[in-house]
Amino acid sequence: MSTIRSRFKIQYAGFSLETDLNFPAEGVTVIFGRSGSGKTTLLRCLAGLEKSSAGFMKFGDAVWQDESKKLFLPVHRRPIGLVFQDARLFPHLTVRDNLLYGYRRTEPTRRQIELDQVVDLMNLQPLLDRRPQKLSGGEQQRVAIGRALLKSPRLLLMDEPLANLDAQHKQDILPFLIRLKREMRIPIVYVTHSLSEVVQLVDTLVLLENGKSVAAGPANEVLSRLDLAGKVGPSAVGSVLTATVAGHETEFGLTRVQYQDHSLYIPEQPLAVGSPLRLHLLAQDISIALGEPQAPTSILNRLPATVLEIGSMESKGSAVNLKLDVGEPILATITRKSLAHLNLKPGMQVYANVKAVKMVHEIEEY
Amino acid sequence: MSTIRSRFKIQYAGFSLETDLNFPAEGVTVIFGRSGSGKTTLLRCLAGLEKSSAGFMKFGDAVWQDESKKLFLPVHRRPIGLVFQDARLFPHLTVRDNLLYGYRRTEPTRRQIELDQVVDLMNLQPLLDRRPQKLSGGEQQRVAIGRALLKSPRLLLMDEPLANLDAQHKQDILPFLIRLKREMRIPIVYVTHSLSEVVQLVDTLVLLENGKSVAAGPANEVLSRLDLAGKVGPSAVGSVLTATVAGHETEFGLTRVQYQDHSLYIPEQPLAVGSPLRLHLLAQDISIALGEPQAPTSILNRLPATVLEIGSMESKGSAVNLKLDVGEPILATITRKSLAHLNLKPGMQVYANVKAVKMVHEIEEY
Amino acid sequence: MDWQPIWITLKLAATTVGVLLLIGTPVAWWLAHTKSRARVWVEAGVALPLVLPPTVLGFYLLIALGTNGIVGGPFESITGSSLAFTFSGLVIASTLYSFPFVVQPLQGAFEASGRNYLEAAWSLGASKWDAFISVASPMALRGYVTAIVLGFAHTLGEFGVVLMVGGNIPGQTKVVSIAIYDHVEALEYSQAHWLSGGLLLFSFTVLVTVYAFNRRLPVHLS
Amino acid sequence: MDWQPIWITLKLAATTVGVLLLIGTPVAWWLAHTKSRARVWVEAGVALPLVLPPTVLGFYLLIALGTNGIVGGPFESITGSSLAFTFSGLVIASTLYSFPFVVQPLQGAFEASGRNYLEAAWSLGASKWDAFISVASPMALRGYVTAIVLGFAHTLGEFGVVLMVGGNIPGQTKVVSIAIYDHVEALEYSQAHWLSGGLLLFSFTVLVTVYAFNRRLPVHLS
Amino acid sequence: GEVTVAVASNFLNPLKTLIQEFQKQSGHTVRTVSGSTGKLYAQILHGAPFDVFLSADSERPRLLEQEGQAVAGTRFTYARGKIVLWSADPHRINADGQNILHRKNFRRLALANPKTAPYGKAAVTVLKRLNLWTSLSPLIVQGENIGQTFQFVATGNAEIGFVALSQVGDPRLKNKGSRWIVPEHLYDAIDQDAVLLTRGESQPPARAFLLFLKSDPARERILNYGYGLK
Ligand SMILES: Nc1ncnc2c1ncn2[C@@H]1O[C@H](COP(=O)(O)OP(=O)(O)OP(=O)(O)O)[C@@H](O)[C@H]1O
Ligand SMILES: Nc1ncnc2c1ncn2[C@@H]1O[C@H](COP(=O)(O)OP(=O)(O)OP(=O)(O)O)[C@@H](O)[C@H]1O
Ligand SMILES: [Mg+2]
Ligand SMILES: [Mg+2]
Repeated sequence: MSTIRSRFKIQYAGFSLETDLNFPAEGVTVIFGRSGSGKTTLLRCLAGLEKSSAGFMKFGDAVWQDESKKLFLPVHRRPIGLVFQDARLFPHLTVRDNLLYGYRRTEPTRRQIELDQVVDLMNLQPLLDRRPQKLSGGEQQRVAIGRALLKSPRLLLMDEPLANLDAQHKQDILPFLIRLKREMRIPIVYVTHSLSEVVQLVDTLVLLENGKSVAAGPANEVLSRLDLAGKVGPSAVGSVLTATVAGHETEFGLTRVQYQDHSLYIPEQPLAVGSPLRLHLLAQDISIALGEPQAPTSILNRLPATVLEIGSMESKGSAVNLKLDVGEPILATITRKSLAHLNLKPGMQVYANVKAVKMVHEIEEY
Repeated sequence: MSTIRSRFKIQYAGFSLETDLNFPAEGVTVIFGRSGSGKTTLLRCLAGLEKSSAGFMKFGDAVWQDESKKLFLPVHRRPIGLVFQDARLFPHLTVRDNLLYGYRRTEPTRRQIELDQVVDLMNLQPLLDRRPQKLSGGEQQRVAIGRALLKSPRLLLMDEPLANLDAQHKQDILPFLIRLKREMRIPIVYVTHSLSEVVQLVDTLVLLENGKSVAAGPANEVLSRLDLAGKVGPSAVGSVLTATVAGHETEFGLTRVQYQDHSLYIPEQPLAVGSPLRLHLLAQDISIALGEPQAPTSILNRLPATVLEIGSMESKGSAVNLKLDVGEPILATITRKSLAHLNLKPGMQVYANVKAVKMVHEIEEY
Repeated sequence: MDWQPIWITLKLAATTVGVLLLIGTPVAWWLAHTKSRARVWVEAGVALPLVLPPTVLGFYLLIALGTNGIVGGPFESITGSSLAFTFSGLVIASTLYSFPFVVQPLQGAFEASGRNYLEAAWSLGASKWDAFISVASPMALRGYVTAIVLGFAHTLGEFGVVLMVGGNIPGQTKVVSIAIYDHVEALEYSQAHWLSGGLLLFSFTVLVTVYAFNRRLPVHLS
Repeated sequence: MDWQPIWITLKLAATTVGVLLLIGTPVAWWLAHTKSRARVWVEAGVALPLVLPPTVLGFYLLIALGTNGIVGGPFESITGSSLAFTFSGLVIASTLYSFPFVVQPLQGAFEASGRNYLEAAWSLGASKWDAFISVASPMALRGYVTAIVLGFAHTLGEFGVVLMVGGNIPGQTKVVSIAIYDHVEALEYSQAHWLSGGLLLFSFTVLVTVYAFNRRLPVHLS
Repeated sequence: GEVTVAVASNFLNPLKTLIQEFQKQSGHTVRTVSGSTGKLYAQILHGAPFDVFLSADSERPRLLEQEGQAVAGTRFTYARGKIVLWSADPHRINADGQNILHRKNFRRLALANPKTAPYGKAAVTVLKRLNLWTSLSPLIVQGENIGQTFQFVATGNAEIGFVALSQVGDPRLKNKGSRWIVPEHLYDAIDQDAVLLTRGESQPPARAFLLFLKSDPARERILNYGYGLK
């Protein structure tokens, strides 16, 4: 598999970035960390906007930077699309000309996307002839994303592109990012401080702390590491399962998927029966039962599971994380009182219940 | 009760704001709407940064603007604190001097908060001597909030102040905003596109659409209106219940509260037994069961409820909203399949199950 | 070496720059922020003194400031002393002539920093005046440096206007530029070279110092 | 009325502004973006021609550009024609003299727009040159307007240098400013008034037009 | 007492030596203000604080008299300008300077602006009387005043030029370059007049200075500087 290999070292007064990363040149790599942890700085290094003394970066087989050999591909020669944290729309151009700026600088044969498509997808029609400075914060950000896409980049670098967008616009844009990744097979490096925003997207996760990568790897693995649970925040701890489409219940707007021996329901997906598909389960959305419920409940999804490991009880607060085995390890967050009440121990057989509606935002097509 | 009365009319090419609002001059009023709906414009009108032709605004008994009488209190004479969507830190001042800018312009007798407090609360110590332009996006935003607070305003206006902050920093700052509101009794008008961010805070909710207020009133009422559910987004639909602290289970980090005849567990709160307290229940965190579970589960909270109303089935998608009566009306989101499966009808007796861990972020002290 | 012209020159340049800043700042501010339709007219008017040859401008100023002039006449009848051929007259003339060099950079700087930071200052309780002093001015510091440098240098080198209005009176209105000119005219080339060289060296030193200091200023708008 | 000086003046001003923009732009760009320590020296050097009285500057230029001068000598031996007393010589002299008025506003404009938008342009595939043309220049449009106005006006009004280097040759180097000056000296006041009035009116019209257009430009940085 | 003398630039250098002598004799101090005649004239009209005006022509003093800015009857010719064809090159001009004008083996001929400078006007007359005006006028470069004209020639930018004899008669330039002193019949006399200004009327030192200017030793010096006298 083709990868993006990079090594950077940047020194500021009071802050230093030192990373050595190797992540796949496909799918979405999320760089996650607290405010000030160096996410933007790392992204700028990848884009070629910061020259680090001992930098190295290789995209697939192409070496973009190797300071030991004095090699440095300048930004404009890198086939990247970059979305800045502040939108940086050109104030002297209309929205249309902003959008077309990179497009016009892309060889026609290399273009993979057209203005109309982007305008539709980003809902930009009413803005096309406006000036950027008269747009609202979220409108600006949508234009900035569109502008980067229209360059038909081979690598998309995005710095908190959705931070200023409302839930609805996020929901409008996310599927497009998913399609980008799937149809155009364009790898995305996505910086965010909010994992829940991208939990639908993430394949690889890099956790930054104080300029250092403290964890990096498949999102699945990183997210289900009990020791990191405290770092990613309650709304992100979770797991990724791979399942297959088993059928559709169109009357209810649901799709039935097969995971191991079990059927699960998720909101309807436009996928053929047999398609593979990934499910994101947030730890806090899973509840534990010791047996089958007698009375009917609204919870559709129930997986038999074995308790593998119980998280640290040291931390104060009411919650504790469990690692369960449902074929693969998944995480569940429950109260310590429930832990005591259910008297859970490693090795016990339990049921993990997941509300199907909660999977609306945690679903990703493959 | 003292209120903030306002009426504005602003006309831009392609957009017009027209609002007539009356909300309490205490607690947190959230102005919520999609990107481009006019939130920032409304906030600017309240601050006195936009002069609208037929504007009117009254804060408690003080008339700040009445264009019919040519009355307009200039921005700097209004006792407001304003946090801009872009931080707008003064580039020629250090972080410390930025923080102290408003403080120094506040009469000593009117000061309610000191630099040290704000520095502690916003975690700004390492930044004090830095220049704003070298701060990361989130760092800038924290300084901007601190700067506005240090003016000891009588009304705090915030434009998406947390959009650039990570979950941890949000969690650090939110309790402080709650304390602001409670201890300093300072009313806050808070603009956001993400209701879940402020669901802990909100007392009054104003829903903007296309420059018009489509709903305004106590958050409780607005949020539990079934017809608005589609507008506020799945992560915000919910309800607010008032309960009383009944006891603490410190060993589990839990507090037991009494709601009507029922006991509920929430993460431990530093409140005396008997204190009143509000609970936020998100509709999507509630599952429905027709009877008591036989097998023990990790769900601690269970409320008997009567189905009041079933939301529109027209919308496509898998989810449907129910209005339940648990003494007060609350909303629950379930799949349409579950609705059919459980054969729910108005008037049926059911149980509403709520995971306690899910209440961590939905709790607010009164 | 005759130090008097040097002293007078420095005094003139410093006074002129002072007056220019005092008058130029509000004008530049107004130009940067107004939406009035009068704006372009004022803007054009400010640049206008540049267009006339200095001697000709000086000639008209002489007429205006002289004993019978529309400015000089009333001034003389009130104060008893004339404006033409005095240091005050020189200051007025230089101010007019160097006006655009001060207004333009200031206006540019004020426009560049825009309204956003002012809004922030107002919201923090600063009156318009306070916000101007504590936010707009320091943010326009580089504009001020440019304005001062251009204004000062231009006044140093000024000649035609000064010669006409000032009358080249030793000890009163004879400035370095005229002194150099006189030396050249009088074929005293070596004195001219020395004086020119000195002026250049002095100016260069001042300029380098100013710019080096300016470099260290923390204000960059982006 | 003698139109020749007017025509020459306009030609001189236009050519000079053209040359100034051509040379001034890279210098201003370099000054705005370099971190080199040489910067302050260049910055000071740019402002230096301002300091000398025009006639004196003209005198030194005459020496430098003349048949035996360090510039004029080589030029003459290569091209066979001299620089002094020619239109080319005037352009060189005016360029030098008006240089700071073009560099300073451009530098200010380039500094104000900063690196951020350039980074955006690069990331969208624009080379440094392309980004300069398509982003930095249009964003600095107001700086360009100021530079052109100051440069043009200053050349119009230029006199001392032009007189010295140009030799006042009718049809070649006799510009309006000299013509007005001649009228004043020759006591032909009414001609002087007419010519000055015409120059002012023309310039004012041009300036108002330029500024009105400038006003309508969409570029504001904030 | 003190006296301020406004003097046409071409006479500044001779005046300086005259002043030294006058100050020694009388104990008065003299301040000089030099400039072009046109400029000084305009300034006097508008109230310049000058006591005595030494013009480069006779017309401006006459006009001042008419306009009441000068004391009637005090005007007299203090010097008569002579023009010389001069080159910085010691070999360019031989005894009969007309040759070079006829042969035209030069590229630039400098003279002062005939409109504003009396020496320029005289130079034009010379060319006209020699019937060279039409053929030479394309080669002419004009200095704004006689000082600038001199610089054109002194720097070699104009090979030859008509300048004031007083300029090349300056002791510091004695015998530099080559010259042809233009015969006086080829141009009308350049009478440089002095006049007492109304401001100096009540000032004895001003009158004393004018008297001194008429004295023999002063006239001698003026002649030495290359001026003629009436
Ligand atoms: N040019 C600079 N000079 C000095 N320090 C800098 C510079 N740029 C960034 N920093 C510092 O480096 C650290 C990392 O900054 P960076 O912008 O990469 O953070 P981030 O993770 O993107 O944060 P955020 O989520 O708030 O945007 C911060 O502490 C910041 O103050
Ligand atoms: N000065 C202006 N001139 C013209 N149109 C403007 C101006 N300011 C805002 N608008 C337009 O008014 C609308 C409302 O803008 P506003 O900034 O209030 O939106 P918002 O709700 O704050 O959006 P966001 O969440 O994206 O910040 C937008 O369509 C915007 O383009
Ligand atoms: Mg960042
Ligand atoms: Mg907004």
